[in-house]
Amino acid sequence: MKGSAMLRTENLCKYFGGVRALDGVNIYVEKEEILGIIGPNGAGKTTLFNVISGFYKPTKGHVFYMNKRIDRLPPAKIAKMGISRTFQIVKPFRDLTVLQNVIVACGKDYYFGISFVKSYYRKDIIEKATRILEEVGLSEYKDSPAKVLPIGHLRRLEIARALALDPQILLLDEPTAGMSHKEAVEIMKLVSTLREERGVTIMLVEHNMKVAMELSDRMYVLNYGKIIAEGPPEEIKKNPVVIEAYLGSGYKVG
Amino acid sequence: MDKKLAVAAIIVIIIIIGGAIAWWYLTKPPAVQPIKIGFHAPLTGFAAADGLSALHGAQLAVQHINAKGGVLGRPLKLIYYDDACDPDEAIAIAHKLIEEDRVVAAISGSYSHPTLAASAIFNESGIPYISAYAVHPEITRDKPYVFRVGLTGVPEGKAMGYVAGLLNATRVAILYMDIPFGTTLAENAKAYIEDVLGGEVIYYEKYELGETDFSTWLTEIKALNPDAILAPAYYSEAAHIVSQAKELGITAPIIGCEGYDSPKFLELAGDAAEGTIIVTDLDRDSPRELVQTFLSDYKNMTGIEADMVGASAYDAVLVLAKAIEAAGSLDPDDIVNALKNLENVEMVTGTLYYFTEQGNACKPMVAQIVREGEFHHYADITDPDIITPPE
Amino acid sequence: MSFSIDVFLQLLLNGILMGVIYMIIALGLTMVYGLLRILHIAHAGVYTLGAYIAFSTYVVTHNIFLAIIAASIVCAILGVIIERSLYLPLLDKPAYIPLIISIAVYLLLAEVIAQIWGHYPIGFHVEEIPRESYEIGKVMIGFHQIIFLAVITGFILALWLIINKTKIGLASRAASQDFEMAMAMGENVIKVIDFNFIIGSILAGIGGLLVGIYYAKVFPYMGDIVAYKALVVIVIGGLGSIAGAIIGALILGIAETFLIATLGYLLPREAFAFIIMIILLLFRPQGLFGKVE
Amino acid sequence: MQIGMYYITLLIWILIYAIAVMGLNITMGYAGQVNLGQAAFIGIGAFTSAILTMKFGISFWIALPLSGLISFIAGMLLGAISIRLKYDFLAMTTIGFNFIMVAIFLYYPIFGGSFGLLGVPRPRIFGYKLTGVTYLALVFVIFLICLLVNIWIERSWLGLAFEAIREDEDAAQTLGIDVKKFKVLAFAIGAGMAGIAGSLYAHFSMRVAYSDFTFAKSIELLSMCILGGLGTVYGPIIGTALVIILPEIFRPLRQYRLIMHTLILIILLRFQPQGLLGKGSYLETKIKKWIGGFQK
Repeated sequence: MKGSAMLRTENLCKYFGGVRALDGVNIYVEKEEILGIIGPNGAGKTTLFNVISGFYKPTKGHVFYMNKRIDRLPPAKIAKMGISRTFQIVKPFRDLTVLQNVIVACGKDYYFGISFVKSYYRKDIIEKATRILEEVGLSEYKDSPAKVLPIGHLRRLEIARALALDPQILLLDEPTAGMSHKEAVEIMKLVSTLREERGVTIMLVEHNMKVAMELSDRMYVLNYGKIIAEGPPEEIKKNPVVIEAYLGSGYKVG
Repeated sequence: MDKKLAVAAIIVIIIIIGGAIAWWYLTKPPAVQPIKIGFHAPLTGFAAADGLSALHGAQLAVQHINAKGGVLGRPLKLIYYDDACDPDEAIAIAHKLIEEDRVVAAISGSYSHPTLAASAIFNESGIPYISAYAVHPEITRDKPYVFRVGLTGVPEGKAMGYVAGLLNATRVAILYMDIPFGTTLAENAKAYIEDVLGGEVIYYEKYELGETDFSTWLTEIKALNPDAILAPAYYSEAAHIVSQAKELGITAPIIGCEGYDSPKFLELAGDAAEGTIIVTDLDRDSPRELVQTFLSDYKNMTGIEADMVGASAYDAVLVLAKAIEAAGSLDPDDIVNALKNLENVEMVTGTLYYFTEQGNACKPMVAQIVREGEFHHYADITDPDIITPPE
Repeated sequence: MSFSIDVFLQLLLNGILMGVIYMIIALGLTMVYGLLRILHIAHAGVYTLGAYIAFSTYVVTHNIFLAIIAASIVCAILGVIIERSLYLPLLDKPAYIPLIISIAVYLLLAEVIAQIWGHYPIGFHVEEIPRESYEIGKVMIGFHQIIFLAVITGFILALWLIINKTKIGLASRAASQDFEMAMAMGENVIKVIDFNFIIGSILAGIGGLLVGIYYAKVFPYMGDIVAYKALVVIVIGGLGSIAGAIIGALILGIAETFLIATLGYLLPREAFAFIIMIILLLFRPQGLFGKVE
Repeated sequence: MQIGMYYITLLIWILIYAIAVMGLNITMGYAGQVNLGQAAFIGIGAFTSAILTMKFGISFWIALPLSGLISFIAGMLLGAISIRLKYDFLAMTTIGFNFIMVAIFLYYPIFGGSFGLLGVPRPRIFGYKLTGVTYLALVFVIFLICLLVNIWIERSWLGLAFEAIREDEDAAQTLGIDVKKFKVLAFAIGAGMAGIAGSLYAHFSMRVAYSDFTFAKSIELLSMCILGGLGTVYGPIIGTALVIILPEIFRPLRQYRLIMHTLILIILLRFQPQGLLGKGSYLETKIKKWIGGFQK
């Protein structure tokens, strides 16, 4: 089964000085799955995403994507291969328009080699970007600079940019952080539609247990850089080790 | 109000004003057009001190000449610009002086870089151009319209070696500024000491223009214990060299060059300047009236003591005026011919014997020594083998 | 070239003195950088003005202590004016904007000084500090150099005490650790910034005075010599680290001296300093004492 | 009436510097990479062209693109060194690069020492020497080519990648942009334009010396760029023209030229940090309104 996984990690370790942010992590994700990764603050969730997306080189261990090793590749290559991500703290291109933000992500085939000399201002590209903006519900803002958008919209923009890469796997890093309940529900709806309509595999790091439980098909629980539990949400909810870990850090499960 | 009346009134007013202007214009005594002389010097930036000194020297010369009735019966007028010691500025100024101000001739009160840049333009345009004190040999080379009243590096370097000979120094240290001025002086002083005097140069090292701390070099020199130290420098570096040498307990005499020839050197170095001997062309003890008038008038005009730079700019104007007078016309080629034929012109910085083929002044030098905070006559340097600029 | 032990010691002393001169500016720069993350090149202008104010006060009063006080007051005020009017309003702008403003302010100050006092260097001789030298072993040290070292050492001690023992010093340290958090605290952080500028500017002013006396001259462009070199020092030391600035300055001063003594004059001092800096940055992009983010 | 050489000279200077400033604008304005050493690249181009034509007798028409190429490569090197450096360390490294290059120009005899190389030949076309108006025409054509390159970059994926990197490097990487490659390219293209400007500079002033390419010149280039507005196509050109023309107008007040120059820069940056024509500046808003008024 693991052999057929879209993406898997093998004994993945990342140390910062003496701190073991990831310590022997083995996970996998299957096609069209929504995989939740939860854990208390500082458990290593974002570090895991940073290693998978190429921002950090692992201290030990490997990452395989469709059975190809990708843990030494630069982020741009990994993105081009079909793994795209969003950030916990949104990183919009503030002075570019919303449409341009998405167009940047449409250029993955042009940035390699020297085809970057071509004009980006083309009908098909603009149509594609506009379509994606419609998909995430931002089309009315497409000509305003990104910096004027409220935080909820910026998260949608991040997802729109990630989608423009036509990803196989989408890594969402706390897509509902800092949002009201209503906004969070809308984002959740968006995420499930994405899987259904695009057939994209989703890995989701969430702090908000409720969101994660509701969306995920299967979950991993990380604590102190180690996987302490795996299974469908209902099981995780009842797992005493998980409850212990969350109680220890003052969080409630579910 | 009646429109026609208004129009008539306006016409009348215009006629009256126009008539008044025409009347004034026609009855005005014909003004004597002054002879325009161009001038550029660094009036801002790091070289501004020398630039202003040169400007004041040139202005004083114009004043003196005009007080005596001008040249060819017409007053001189100095048109000056700031080149900020930037060659590109100098090029722009050269064009401006030639094409907009239409000067008869021009004078550089600037350093070698801007002077060199501008000299090409003046030569191309056929306008006589005199460099007051810039030393670079290329300024005048193969440029028939360009002249220089100041010293050039080769004679000055030899003269420094000659002064070492006067002190019976056989083991000499040379510490020089790494610009063509310093390098030329150092090379020629070295050659003179080794070839003519049969002495030995035991230390030969360079430093960058603008250096303020010479303790490293001087520590090494002290360990070698030379008979004399030859240090081609500008006054600012020179002041540091003599005071830091004294602080390190160095007793060997220091021999300097015209770059030291500034009241600023004495002020900055203070007591440490005592006994320093320099090669220059301005003899403050000279009994000649021209020199003494210049020194006192310069001080009255600016409030500070004159230096070699101011004196050279003064001389450049003086020589130019003499040449125009001799030419009897403002034609550039006549002026150049007159310049070429000048002989034994009394200048503040010694007698100009003649201009060489390449437009360099052949004139005597003088060694001065610092005693009680003032430059005083030490020795004359008139040996033709030393003072004749090489061609 | 090999030297005798006497020459070695003399060179070492020269190098240390050179380093201390860089240190004077670098300390103020690093204090400002630690808080505002601005490369405060205008600091060299404050230093120059300090030297001139001290010089003029001394010429009028013939009292070196009055000169120190006058220079300190004027520099402190100037420092705070620059901070309040130019740096604070631009904190949210890209960092090159305050940097270029800072360079422009330095050029402006130097030019204004040149217009007021003239472009000429002016001799600065102080009666209380005779230019005598003492021979210790075979090493020569000037009276002015002893004074210079003593005052600077005193200053560094005082700085250490202020930063580690006073309330505002501790607040300043805390603020430089986490500036964004400190900004959230509001009014107080402005006081801390003022405080850093006042201390740093006084240090610059007195530094100008000391270097003026040390080389017996003041001139409008005296900041050039130290401005960019001090930047190199704080980069080598790791931006914002006071200990780094002190050590970086000494390393640079001594390294320069011995390089000139052994290999001769290969490159201008600035270029040499920058080469050291770039090589260091290739291996440690955060400087010697900088923290890894 | 014949236009005096003085005005032609002024125009030529403006166009030559505008090319270098446009390059700086690509590195700094578009890609957001601070470069405080642009003058060094002009120097590299100028010396390359001077040495090629004077010492190897190569034609100006070959030396000109080669100067651009050599500067381009030097820019790649600086870009590669700077890749790991964060903001202020990057700024300092580019300052250092400028100081080091100036020292090299000064200390290696091939560059002619402190007086540099004299007598750089004027370019010839079919035996006709280009001076004055004809040189102006040459500079203008090359300026236009660079302007077109600039406009094209702004509309291409390259320019978009630059802007993305300027706004947020991390986000740019996750969207498939190889940040290292584009940063190096941003330095290289900026440097290449400076190199072309350097070649034109050398063959116009007929001399090259280290002192023309100091850090102070880099600051001047930067103020031209910022004055007009970083990251805009026409801002840097206007900025260059203003910085060159204003001191000429104030020539009688030369004593205070530097004071005025720095004061203008300080006041402008303090109140209009985006430059005269930058996004959201007073003038840009007015012009937009004005154009908008016409469209209505």
